[in-house]
Amino acid sequence: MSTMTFGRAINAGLRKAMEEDPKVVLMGEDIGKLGGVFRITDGLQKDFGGHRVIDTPLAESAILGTAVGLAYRGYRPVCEIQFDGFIYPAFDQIVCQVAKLHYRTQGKVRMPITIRVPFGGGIGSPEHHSESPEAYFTHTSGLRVISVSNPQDAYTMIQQAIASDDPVLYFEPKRRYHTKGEVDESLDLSLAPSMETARIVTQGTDVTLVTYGPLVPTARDAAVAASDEGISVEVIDLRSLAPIDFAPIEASVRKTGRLVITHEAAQSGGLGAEIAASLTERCFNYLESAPVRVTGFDIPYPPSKLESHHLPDLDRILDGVDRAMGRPNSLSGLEG
Amino acid sequence: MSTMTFGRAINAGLRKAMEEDPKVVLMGEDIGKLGGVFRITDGLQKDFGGHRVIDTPLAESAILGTAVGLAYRGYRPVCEIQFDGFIYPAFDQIVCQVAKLHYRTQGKVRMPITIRVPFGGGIGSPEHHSESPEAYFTHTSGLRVISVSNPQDAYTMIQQAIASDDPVLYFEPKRRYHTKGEVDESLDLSLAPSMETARIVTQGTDVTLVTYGPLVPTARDAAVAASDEGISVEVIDLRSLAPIDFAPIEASVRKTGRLVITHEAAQSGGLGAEIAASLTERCFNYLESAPVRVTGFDIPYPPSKLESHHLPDLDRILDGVDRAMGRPNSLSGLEG
Amino acid sequence: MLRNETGPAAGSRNERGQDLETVQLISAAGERLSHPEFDPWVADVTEAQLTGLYEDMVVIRRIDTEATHLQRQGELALWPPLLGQEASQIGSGRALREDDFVFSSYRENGVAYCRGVDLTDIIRVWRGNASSGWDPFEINMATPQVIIGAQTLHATGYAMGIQNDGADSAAIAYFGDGATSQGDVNEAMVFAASFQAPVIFFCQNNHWAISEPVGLQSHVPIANRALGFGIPSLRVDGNDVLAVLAATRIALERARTGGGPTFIEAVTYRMGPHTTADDPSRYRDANELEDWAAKDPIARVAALLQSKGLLTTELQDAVQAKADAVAKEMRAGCINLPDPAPMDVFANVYSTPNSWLDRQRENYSRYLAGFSTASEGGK
Amino acid sequence: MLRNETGPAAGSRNERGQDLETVQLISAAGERLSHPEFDPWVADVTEAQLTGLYEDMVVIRRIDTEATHLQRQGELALWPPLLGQEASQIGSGRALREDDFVFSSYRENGVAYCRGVDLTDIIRVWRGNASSGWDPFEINMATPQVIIGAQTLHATGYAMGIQNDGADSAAIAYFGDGATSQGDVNEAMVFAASFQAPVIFFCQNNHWAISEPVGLQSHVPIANRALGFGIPSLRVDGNDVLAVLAATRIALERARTGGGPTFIEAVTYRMGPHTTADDPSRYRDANELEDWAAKDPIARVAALLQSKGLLTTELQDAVQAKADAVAKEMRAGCINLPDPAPMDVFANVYSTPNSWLDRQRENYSRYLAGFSTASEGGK
Ligand SMILES: Cc1ncc(C[n+]2csc(CCOP(=O)(O)OP(=O)(O)O)c2C)c(N)n1
Ligand SMILES: Cc1ncc(C[n+]2csc(CCOP(=O)(O)OP(=O)(O)O)c2C)c(N)n1
Ligand SMILES: [Mg+2]
Ligand SMILES: [Mg+2]
Repeated sequence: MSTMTFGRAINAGLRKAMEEDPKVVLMGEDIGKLGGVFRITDGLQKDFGGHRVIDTPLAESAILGTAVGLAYRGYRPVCEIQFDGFIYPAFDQIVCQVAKLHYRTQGKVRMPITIRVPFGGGIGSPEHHSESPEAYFTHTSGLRVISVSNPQDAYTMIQQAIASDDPVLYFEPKRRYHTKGEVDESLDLSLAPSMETARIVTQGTDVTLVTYGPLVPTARDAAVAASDEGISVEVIDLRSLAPIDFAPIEASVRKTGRLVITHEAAQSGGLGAEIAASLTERCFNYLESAPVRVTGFDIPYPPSKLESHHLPDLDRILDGVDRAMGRPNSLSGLEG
Repeated sequence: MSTMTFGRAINAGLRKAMEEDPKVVLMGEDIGKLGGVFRITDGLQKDFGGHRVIDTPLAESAILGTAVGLAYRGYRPVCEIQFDGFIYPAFDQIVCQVAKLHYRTQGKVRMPITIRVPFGGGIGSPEHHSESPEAYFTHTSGLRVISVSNPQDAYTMIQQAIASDDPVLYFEPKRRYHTKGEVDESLDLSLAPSMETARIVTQGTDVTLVTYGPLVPTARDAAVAASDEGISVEVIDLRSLAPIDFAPIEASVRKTGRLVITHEAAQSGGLGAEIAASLTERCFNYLESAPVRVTGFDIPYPPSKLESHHLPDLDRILDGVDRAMGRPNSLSGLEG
Repeated sequence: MLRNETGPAAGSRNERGQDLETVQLISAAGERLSHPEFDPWVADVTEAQLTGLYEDMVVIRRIDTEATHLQRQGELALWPPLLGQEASQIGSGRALREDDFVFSSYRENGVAYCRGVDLTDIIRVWRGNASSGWDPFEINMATPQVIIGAQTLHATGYAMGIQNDGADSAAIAYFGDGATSQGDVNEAMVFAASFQAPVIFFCQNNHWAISEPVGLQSHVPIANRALGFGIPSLRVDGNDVLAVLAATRIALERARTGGGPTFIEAVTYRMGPHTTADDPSRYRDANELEDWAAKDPIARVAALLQSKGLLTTELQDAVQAKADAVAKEMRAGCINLPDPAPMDVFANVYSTPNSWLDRQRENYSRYLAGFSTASEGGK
Repeated sequence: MLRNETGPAAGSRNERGQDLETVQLISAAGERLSHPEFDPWVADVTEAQLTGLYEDMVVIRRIDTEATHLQRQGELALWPPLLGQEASQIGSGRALREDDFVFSSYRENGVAYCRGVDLTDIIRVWRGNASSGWDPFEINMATPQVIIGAQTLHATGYAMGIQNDGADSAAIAYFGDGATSQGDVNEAMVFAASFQAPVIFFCQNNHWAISEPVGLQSHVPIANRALGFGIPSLRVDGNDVLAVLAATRIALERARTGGGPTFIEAVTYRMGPHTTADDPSRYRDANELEDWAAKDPIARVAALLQSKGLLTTELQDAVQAKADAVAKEMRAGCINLPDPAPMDVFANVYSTPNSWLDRQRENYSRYLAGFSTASEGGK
């Protein structure tokens, strides 16, 4: 066990994966000498060389497109997208190639590509630096999408993503990079919980609160605050966003009868809609109230002085919990 | 009133818009002499000239990116994307520029850009020619998304889209291009129902069936078939996919207590999830069963010999209706 | 005046593209022209090999015609003809080594033939049976790419892999004149140049991108494009199988010896429609077709063989027999292709189980089963 | 050997980029060099105007320094310095006419200054108050573009609009050396060349894209790139304000007279970090900085003015006073900027009402109101 930051844990996971498999190569803008703008790849080019930690020209479509070619050649590319908002130039290669090549070639060609995306807001950055584009990818068949919320998961799940023969989008909550936590680097990957499983963070009996990535700590805090008011909240960290591990959520909702989902991405068409719809399908007769979504608004990411009004925070989550509980002191209007 | 095909109706609507506003320009691949691969722009270059019906080089990002520049200059560009599956190279320009410029410039710059996308399957085409990418855009704040299901709407709504000061994605169900219908070309645009309103296609009392674009006729047929079995289905054509006109759906579901949604796009994260989640929020106490989704599977669009197994058809919609009704003869497994 | 004033600084020589000669080794009339730089690269081509190239071209034209017939007869949903581009495809395809890797568009069925593809595999996609026909690793050729230009990046990435492996093979990307306008193709050149990857950019300029003439994509020769990326470029008569063979060999040799990427523009012509769904009479002049018919890639090799006394009746019969046999085999393969099974729709989306899809598969399987069990027909 | 053999066909002259001279009108030491093609384009520059260019450069450097201080003092979240690029920005910015339209990246605050931007508007974005600072139509300059290269297409489209309107103005796109690798920038050149649009591609090659040296993007001069698209290209010393002015005027004249697009590479250097968040010591050599410090764009004009006896104490004082006043005005504007109102978060997403957003706005407004009414503090 060692204590390390979130960012350091990803770095350690990358290093481990590179040590164990010479076919693992990292690609991206500024990931070499600089170690990436967030220093996640710090020191790796120095230790593994420029042919394994590849500083690429400034072109995201090419990063993903050449990763496809490298995968054809037997490599396992790990592509860094510098910020969430810069993934769109690569969208075509991700959606039409990375996601579909295994299907297209009837399983002959595998695409073990990992796409690392620092995502989400809360760091006071200008436009395009705080987006939550995960729903575009969870709706794209052929991809797997995961997000991590703590250093231990960051460390193990980056390795699991790289080990996956399917392409994986790995969403890193950038505002948590400096959070510290215990990481067991000796953990046997095959014994670690699969990256496809959800995790119960806090047990509870009144409301199920589902989230992922940056809002997991916020949700945990909300559960503590709610317990002061006598509401017992069960917090679930999705970890895998596509596919979602519905079983534990289903079990939880059957117990609590109430569901709140929170994410930073815009509400309409966001992942919350899928979770609400799927859980309603699975637990309709157990639900005491409609699933509640506490999310970012349907707006472009706002200027940083306004971001606190866009991002769900503890109060807004508690408000959502109140809504789910049908509590009259709920501050916001009840839907419907 | 004249009878014309769906495709012809779009053509007539484009012509009308071009006649009325010299700032309307069409842009796209092969839209000039050829009139587009579906002949939707047939004859327009001949009549309006190459500067208003612009055959562009083969680059979708550039089509949208130069449209942005033209919009800055006061033009109202109408961009044709040749097939649904070719919109992704333009994704960055659509999501980061077209959708966000009005917000970014605090309302100073308008983006009256219409993006015409022939979409959906059922025409026996190879990969990338039958996709339903609408959910990517309905989740993108700053865009409006509409889809048309009959020649009259095709005619009026393309004009409304072009007249909109906001960017509009106009999804054309390509397998219906040859469907004929009555079109009133004398209709005053300002009197026609707004492109943002949903339309009740068939009234009914037992189940609300929501769809849009290519599946509207299928849903109508399903309602007829269901009525033979004594089930009264209310079919609603969304017309606007973002924002969705929830009021009439809400009213319908409060009446029927049951909701079925059908679309061709993959289920997970599709528009059906948003509709199910929103209606559950709005009508939880009126719902007799969980909203049912009848959709394409979570797969890349399959080879054409298999597309009938991917696309929802009359039988699968009826099966969904059965599920919503809780009928024991439902062929598929009940969720949950 | 402006143009003149800024002439030299603006690099007017390249602006007009006058530098790049279009290399020809066989004239349209079938004469063998000499070219000091290219000749050495085809000096080893024996008469038998020349005859082989001729046969190849006849065979792939026959494949193309047969497939077009199959489409007209309703056996294929669509077919993208290569008519007119035989020399470009055979000249380049035959230059490749087995361990080179091809990334092509939808039109390179002649290249696939060179790679030894199973004939039935060629038409699987166009019959609608599968999203692709063959195992890329069996013939070292990726299956056809439909997204214009995307494959150029794949080829570049593959070449970066070759380089990392220290191998001396090469990757080759085939694409059209229209594709050169796509960002991906230009980014591929940036990466290839930056990493000096052993990749060949093989552009078949067939003068059309569906209805758009090449002049809409570029008013200077397409071969010029690569120079601005620091990639050497060759421009050859794409209807001249020897010139194409030589150019591809030059580029391959450069790739194998650490010389980095090469761009080849093969100037040819799409004699047919874009696909069987297209109607070129809407947008192109019949005269243009006639002009190009006079430059037919097969006729000129036939004339060359004739001048060498090699175009015997036996040869012609043998070649025709081969072509017919191939066409027959393909037709039989096509017609006998069993339809895919309904549940195949779910296969191979992922390489390991996926809970979302598994659930949908189970439900759909139960749904389908319902039709057979509910035989009295609830519906 | 290979390279030689294919030399001429491969257009080796351009491959090596030897053709393109880097034009200089003022040496690093401040001598006025003569250049037959460029001289006429700055022959009308009076001594007063030269002094004006000097002042402009001093002022924008002062703006830049002030903004960097503001960032260090916590008044700005971030700042992208232009230090070292003053000549590129002033030389080009001052060449423009009011009705020309600028599409820039985040670094062209000097160009914005030339356009007459309100000083407070420059820092709105970097203080986090707004997604952009000014009304593009008031100064005919789009607000800064963060997505690398995207604005080159906007400029090209705008220029197509100018053309359609029959106007004689031009659009100019500013972008960096790193941007040239993006598909969008290359597609912009395709469109600009195809339509002969009156657009200028103004590339400030400041040698770095964050931590990546320009050699990673291209191993040939960036100015070469445009030639392959059929776009004439000029390469100038980007630290030489007169050379930049001349080049931009040449390009503008071409644009105004139907001559189509021009590419300008201004060879300059980013003397500071990429942004205030960057630490260049991690990736670049201090010697490089020193070399470039000797080529300072302001110092050389000062030397030139000196040699002409124009650099009087009065002038220096006046320029300094102006710079200080501008800096003061900007600082005051910055510090006094009121925070945006919470509900502004919903403003201007659409130009007409949107039911989804209206509902969210109402709910959030009620939610916020709850905090003030529920004063005893439910939570
Ligand atoms: C990204 C994308 N946009 C548009 C298309 C539609 N399309 C298919 S082929 C084609 C023309 C291609 O022309 P070219 O590159 O010259 O190749 P050719 O067909 O002549 O071999 C177009 C526009 C596509 N397949 N992909
Ligand atoms: C599409 C995209 N990818 C990545 C980035 C992150 N990024 C911001 S500036 C920059 C370097 C740009 O370099 P250059 O074009 O040379 O301009 P300079 O900063 O030197 O002015 C990068 C990679 C971005 N803003 N947009
Ligand atoms: Mg072509
Ligand atoms: Mg730079």
